[in-house]
Amino acid sequence: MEILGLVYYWVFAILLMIGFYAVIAKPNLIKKLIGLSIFQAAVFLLYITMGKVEGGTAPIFQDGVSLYSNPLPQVLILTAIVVGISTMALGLGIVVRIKEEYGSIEEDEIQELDRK
Amino acid sequence: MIIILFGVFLLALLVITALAIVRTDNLFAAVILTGIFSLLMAANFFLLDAADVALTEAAIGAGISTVLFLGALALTGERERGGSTNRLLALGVVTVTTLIVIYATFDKPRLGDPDAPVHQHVGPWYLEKTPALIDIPNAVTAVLASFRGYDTLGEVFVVFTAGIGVLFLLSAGRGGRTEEIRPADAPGPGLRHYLVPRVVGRMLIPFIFLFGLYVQFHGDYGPGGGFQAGAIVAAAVILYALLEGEAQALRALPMSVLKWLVAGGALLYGAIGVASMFLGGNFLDYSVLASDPITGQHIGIIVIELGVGITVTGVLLCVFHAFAARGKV
Amino acid sequence: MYYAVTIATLVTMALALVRALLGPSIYDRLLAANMFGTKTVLLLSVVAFLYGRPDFLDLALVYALINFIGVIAVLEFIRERADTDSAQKNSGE
Amino acid sequence: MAMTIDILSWIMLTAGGAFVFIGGLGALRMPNLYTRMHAASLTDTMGAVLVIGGIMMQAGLTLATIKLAAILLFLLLTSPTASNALASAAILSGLQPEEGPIKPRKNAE
Repeated sequence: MEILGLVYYWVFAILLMIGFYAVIAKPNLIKKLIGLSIFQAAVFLLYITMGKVEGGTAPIFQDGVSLYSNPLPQVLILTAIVVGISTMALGLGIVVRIKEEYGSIEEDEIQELDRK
Repeated sequence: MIIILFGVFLLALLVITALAIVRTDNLFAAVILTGIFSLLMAANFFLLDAADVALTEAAIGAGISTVLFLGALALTGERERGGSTNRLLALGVVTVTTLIVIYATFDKPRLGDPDAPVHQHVGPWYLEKTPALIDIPNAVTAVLASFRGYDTLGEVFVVFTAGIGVLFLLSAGRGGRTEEIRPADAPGPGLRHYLVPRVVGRMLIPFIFLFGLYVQFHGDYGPGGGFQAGAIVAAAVILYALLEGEAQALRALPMSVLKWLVAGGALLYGAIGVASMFLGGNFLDYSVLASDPITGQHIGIIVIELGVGITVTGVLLCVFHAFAARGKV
Repeated sequence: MYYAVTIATLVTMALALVRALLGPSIYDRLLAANMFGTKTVLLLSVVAFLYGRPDFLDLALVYALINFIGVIAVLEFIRERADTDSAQKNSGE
Repeated sequence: MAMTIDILSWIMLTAGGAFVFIGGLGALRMPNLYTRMHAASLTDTMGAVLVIGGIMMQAGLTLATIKLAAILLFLLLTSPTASNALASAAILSGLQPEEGPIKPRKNAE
């Protein structure tokens, strides 16, 4: 039980770094954005994990239930998901414009073109 | 206990999916795997008692994010050249950081520990005061719309700004959006020739709308609220656009209307804040909106959730149409 | 009994994920993703009852209603691409 | 009476779980896309009907049952539609179904 309670945090760390790897090592800009969304999802997972209370239930009041999980992390993440998709759309928009200007969405090719 | 084991199993699938997303060099495949990732994420949120968050992830992840990514892929090409730059260095950095973060987690409170610092501060206060001050069953909505109304206002303006940003980026250059010219005998836009999706889709669109409205206005009592409802309604319109072609969808909901929706929702939210100031309260303090403070809170929450829903719908649809129109020019 | 169904669903999810990883074509992955959606609906319904909070069925309802939009979007994407390809071929002749 | 309903719903749940599992197995083991789709969609619908039917019996006549019925209805509508769209997309992109007997795979039993 001791260790099981930590697995969620480990998965958070691993997901965070998988996303980070995509951002720093993959030259494709869309792949970088997908990596960023994995990174973001890892943070969401961390927050929601922290809000959980053993034996509690979702913070929507019901007769006969007295223990609820913490609503605050859920509020933060709920809005962050929608903000996340909007900013992702903005990022994709920028990538589309880069493709139109440079004809490529591979980072190193773009840098090559810039040097000329 | 056994639920935690289920959760751990889902987490293992989550990690495998994430690895596969990063490893594949076909972006199309990566987008489809992202859909699976989102489903797993929603299931995990649900197991962790976050019904509202899971609903949001469901509304966004099932459909809209796939549609947006595919819209971008249509414009940029789906093949990745593959390979990684500085692979060894990146792997090294990532491994070391993972180990450091995992080492740090040993000091964290265990999952579900009721004595964790998070549960000592405002969280319990919100749970305790919600019945007395706001009197709606969904504490998440109460915190979102009333206790932390400023935060949500900020988030709505971020969504608004992102929407405006996409419109700026994608409607500029190349002569902006032009009416699409097609020869009369060309296959019509959308999926008109695919009868099964078209018939069933058209049949389901009203139900999706209805369900969106239910989520919007039932948000005080169950999981739901403006963010989720906005995404669901946007999904319904996007489905219509996919089935009948963007031109038809734009005839039903023109771009000018969508732009008004984007601004109008955010304005409605702000206007409630200003109105409560004029009535003698603080900004976004809804208690003064009616003679009874609790009724005032209810009115305020319903109106600002509506504002949120309108803005989210408008932004998601604007973004969708911006990507779709860019491909046709 | 709910636990048995949950375990069956979870195992099937794992099988579908294996199919999604193996591919080989895009459509196999898409098929797996679609199966995954149905399995998630079942999982969420069963877990809502396991938790004794059946009002959370809304979540399963969302997936049941809008999960197929992703597949429709892929069909539209492929159709659009096929159209452009044939148009290019025609103009090339 | 309550006992009968309980037993019936357990049978349905177990059978549903089995169908879901078989569908997953079929999707994994079948030799090509169209046969996989057959395995996945056919048992998907059957599994869904049985599992949700079983839960409905447990829930009794409440709002939850109505929601479950709606979920079932929409699943039965959308799941075949998705399969149809998927097959259309696959054919459109040139992935033709193989004709004639399926060639046994080398590693098949």
